[in-house]
Amino acid sequence: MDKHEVAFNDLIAQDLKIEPRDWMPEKYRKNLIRQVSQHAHSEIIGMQPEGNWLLRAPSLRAKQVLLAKIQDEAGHGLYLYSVAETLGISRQELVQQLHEGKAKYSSIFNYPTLTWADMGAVGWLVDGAAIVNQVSLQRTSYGPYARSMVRICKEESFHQRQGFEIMVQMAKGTPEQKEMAQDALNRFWEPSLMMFGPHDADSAHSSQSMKWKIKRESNDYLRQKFIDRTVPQIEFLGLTVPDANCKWNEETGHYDHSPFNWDEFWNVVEGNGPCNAERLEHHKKAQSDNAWVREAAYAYAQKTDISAVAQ
Amino acid sequence: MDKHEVAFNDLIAQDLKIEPRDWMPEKYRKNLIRQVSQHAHSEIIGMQPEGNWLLRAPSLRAKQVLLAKIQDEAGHGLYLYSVAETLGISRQELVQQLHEGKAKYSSIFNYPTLTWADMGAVGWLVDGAAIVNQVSLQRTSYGPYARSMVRICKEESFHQRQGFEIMVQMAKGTPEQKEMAQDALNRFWEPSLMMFGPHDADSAHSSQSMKWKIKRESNDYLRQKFIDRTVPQIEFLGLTVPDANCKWNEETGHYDHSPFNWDEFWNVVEGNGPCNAERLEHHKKAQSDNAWVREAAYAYAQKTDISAVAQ
Amino acid sequence: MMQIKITNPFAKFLVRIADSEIILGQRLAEMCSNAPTLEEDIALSNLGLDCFGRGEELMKLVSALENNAFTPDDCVFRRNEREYFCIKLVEQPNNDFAWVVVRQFLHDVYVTEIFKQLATNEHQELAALSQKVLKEIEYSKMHSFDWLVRLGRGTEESKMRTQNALNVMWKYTEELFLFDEIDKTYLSDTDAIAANWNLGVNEMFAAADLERPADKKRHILDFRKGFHSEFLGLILADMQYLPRAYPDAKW
Amino acid sequence: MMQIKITNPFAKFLVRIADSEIILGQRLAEMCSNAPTLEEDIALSNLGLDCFGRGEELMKLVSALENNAFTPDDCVFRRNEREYFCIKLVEQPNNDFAWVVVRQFLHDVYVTEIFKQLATNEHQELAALSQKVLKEIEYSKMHSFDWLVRLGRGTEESKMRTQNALNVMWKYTEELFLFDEIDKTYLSDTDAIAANWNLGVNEMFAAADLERPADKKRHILDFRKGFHSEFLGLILADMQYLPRAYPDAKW
Repeated sequence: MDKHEVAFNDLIAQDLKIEPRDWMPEKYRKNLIRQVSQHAHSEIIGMQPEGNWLLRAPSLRAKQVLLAKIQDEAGHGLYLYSVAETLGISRQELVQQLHEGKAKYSSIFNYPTLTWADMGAVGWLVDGAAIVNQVSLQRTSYGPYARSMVRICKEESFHQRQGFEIMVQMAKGTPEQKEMAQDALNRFWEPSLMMFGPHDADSAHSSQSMKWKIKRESNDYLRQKFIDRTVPQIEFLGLTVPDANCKWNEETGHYDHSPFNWDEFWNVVEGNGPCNAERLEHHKKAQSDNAWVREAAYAYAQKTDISAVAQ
Repeated sequence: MDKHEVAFNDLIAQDLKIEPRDWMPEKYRKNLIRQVSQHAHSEIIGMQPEGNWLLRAPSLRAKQVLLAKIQDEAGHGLYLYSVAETLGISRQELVQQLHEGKAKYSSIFNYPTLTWADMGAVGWLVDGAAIVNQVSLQRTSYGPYARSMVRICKEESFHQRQGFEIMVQMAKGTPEQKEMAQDALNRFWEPSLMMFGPHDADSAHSSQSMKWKIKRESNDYLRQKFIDRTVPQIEFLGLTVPDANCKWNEETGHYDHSPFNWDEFWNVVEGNGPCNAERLEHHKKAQSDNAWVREAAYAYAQKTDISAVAQ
Repeated sequence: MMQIKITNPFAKFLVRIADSEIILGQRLAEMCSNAPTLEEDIALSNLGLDCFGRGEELMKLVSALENNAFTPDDCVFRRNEREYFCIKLVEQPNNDFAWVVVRQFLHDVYVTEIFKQLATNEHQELAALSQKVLKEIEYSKMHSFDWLVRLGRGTEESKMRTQNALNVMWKYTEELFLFDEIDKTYLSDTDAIAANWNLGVNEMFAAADLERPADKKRHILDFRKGFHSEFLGLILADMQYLPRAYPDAKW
Repeated sequence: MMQIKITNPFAKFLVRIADSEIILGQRLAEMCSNAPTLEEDIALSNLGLDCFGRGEELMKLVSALENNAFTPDDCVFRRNEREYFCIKLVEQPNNDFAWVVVRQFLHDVYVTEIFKQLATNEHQELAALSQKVLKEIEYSKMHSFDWLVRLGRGTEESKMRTQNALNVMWKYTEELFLFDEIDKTYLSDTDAIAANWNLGVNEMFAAADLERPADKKRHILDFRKGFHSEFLGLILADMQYLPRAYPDAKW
């Protein structure tokens, strides 16, 4: 083990942060790029299912809250791309990996948003699940990523509250609204629990990531934490947990749950979900339709540089 | 005067039809091409203001009636293009003239359709005015055009009845519906009267066209006929004629009307109306977006021709 | 707010077909004044009119089976996204003309098989309607088949666009054959539907020199439970605007 | 059916501006996840949020002037095409990014002049709001100006697209200055608005090397009387769908 590696291991052992200038093992770097870029792409692709209801938001307030939320997601994406850039990869490369299907994003965004209540469910459950994960990542070993998590978590918990507010409004509203709220919960419950990833025993990257303190808590631990926090909220809403086996277990001190449909999970991860093709195509189209704008901006910058030199 | 011209004048004088195989003066041919192509383009561009409400038609019946009507207009356009083709000009040339702004279409289609009641007003007033004109053209001197008018008039009067039906439904409906009906009448009344063209004294092509019996009745005569027929229908609907001077005149035996806003008319004719640019752009876009389809069909036809020869 | 819940199993079965035809009609209506030629504009309007026509007839049967608790128009204009039961294939947009004909053909081959079996249904009216519909669909299928051959064997570009439309929309063909108990009650032989559909599309692939996309296991949420692509909600927003905005008006 | 008729002249004046901002906001919201870069996506969302924000504030004033007979949301979500009074410019679609920035700039220069005059209005709340809005618009105007320079002086293609967007949308600038009695009551100097607007756009034409389209006499039906392009109805169908479909619901 060379002295760099010793120093690196030492920093990790002492719970200190790895910074961009520090030496790091190539696998650590790659592992981080994979995770950060997946996180960044999730923010960006996540704009679409919510954007789907932006023009139909049913009040001025709802419209502004939703637009601000999606804007925050773009901001998070931007922030996270720049974290990835500190690891030596450009935004352009990252986007190319996304377009080529080499980089993933959170599979939940491949589900369609079918009613306005989904804007509630996405904020409450999807952002809620994300936060549980992200809070634990505030202690991740890579400095820029940890710091980005601190900032992002603040905004995300704001989003989650706003999502929950929509759920309250719907669940306490007209019978049709309550029906929509329950339906949204039914559709997003299991997929949001699967967001935490495979069970610990089946998680490919987990053990090395835990050793390097990129990851600070196990998938199952975080998932259980989220379930335990969310079930009482469902009860508060007067809605029904869409899992008959989800009951408080005195012995474990946790809520039980049914086994998940991992076939579905992997199927969607592999690109065969309801909206995978549409999400990617939307992103590609926005890029290609606007290629002429980026070219124009580049050409203009070139011209003005030249004239600056000429003066 | 050569023998051809004598024979031609003779046919006209005897109220017989000129047929494609017959000799005709170049100016007669040009005049007819102008008129028939303007008529054809009007059918085609006229599909757009109604198409604007097709996806929003408020009942299954309304949707089918409207779609069938627009389809008829496409059919009329097709028929009239083929009449023009008998005069030695291709559909492609005609469309090119339209796109270059050399050929006109009825100026009324440059007005937007702003509410569902406009579907009533367009059918009742615009098709109504067209019929009055077209009935007189059943006696036009060019045989193919005269025969096309017979067939087209039948369908148009059907359209007019359907338009009137919508007006009845709206005018006898809820207060909002009645308001929409009156508003549509207000907007389409004067433009539909101006559809008959300038007053006889100001009509550029009229006198020669009347001599050649291309045109059989004067603009003002036809306009008055339409007014006299339509005012009682407005009263039947319980709506108000949007012209305070429109009263029955015992002396003339006709309804009076206020002077028209010919400035507006010419302004719209010259391309400066509410939707001129949009209508033309829509037509061009449909052509250019689908160029690859026409190329494919052509390429396929070429290939299959060649293989037929090879066999 | 009128609540429209369809509970009769036969009505549930029929409304799936009715909804599919109406949404396809809506997509075809979008093509009005946007087709490659005037002749094709007229042809697409014909297909659209047929869709609305049979959609309405089927909706009358649905309405009757539900004791006329709602009219066919109520059923079309007052149900929300989750209460619609159309196949996702017909929701797909008119991205270009290839999408229009690919969607049409895949649909036509499918509903041919459905209506063939319904043509001998013991419900007399439905049987008679199905016999009439079969003639319409036969025309539509020939029309879209012809176009696919021309596009598939036309130019490089037309081939590429058509293959692309096929690749994208293929994903929505899987659910067509995931028949549930309701389907199996009213269709005499659901296995034959998949088999004949495969024969039909394979014939087209050969004739049009197009490649059959790979069949994969997918998870796209079954239309029979009211799961849709995000396109449906936007279609309904336009389609239902007036009856929703003026609930007391008659049209 | 709630009927929303605005009768107070001051409210009539304000609703024109409010409607314009909200419809422009809606168009900007359409760009969400469709901008040329992530940075621009964020910038356009900002502009959209500002539009909705000031639209809402103005609508509160309108509502108050009409004795709270309706809420700002009612006003936005329950008026039909003919009851809207936005300028037609903001209804124009996002055909490409040049349309977005051209529309924005022409709008920004116009409302700058409007809000400058309202910033000293005797209505305290309106004056304060206008002062705040002026800062937002200043940012927006710089942003669209910068883009126009980059597009006008970028590539052949960007110049062509931008000039085209200008040529098409220029048609909707004429009506901005056809002030009626209501405008003249609440604006201190309507002549100055046209004069300053012309200075502003001419400065942009020079900086961006774009050609000023010809001014013509036109007949495009005045927005002050609720005349619109056909785009507005389609915008409203989406925007109002939910409140129209569920009239008893609170959101």
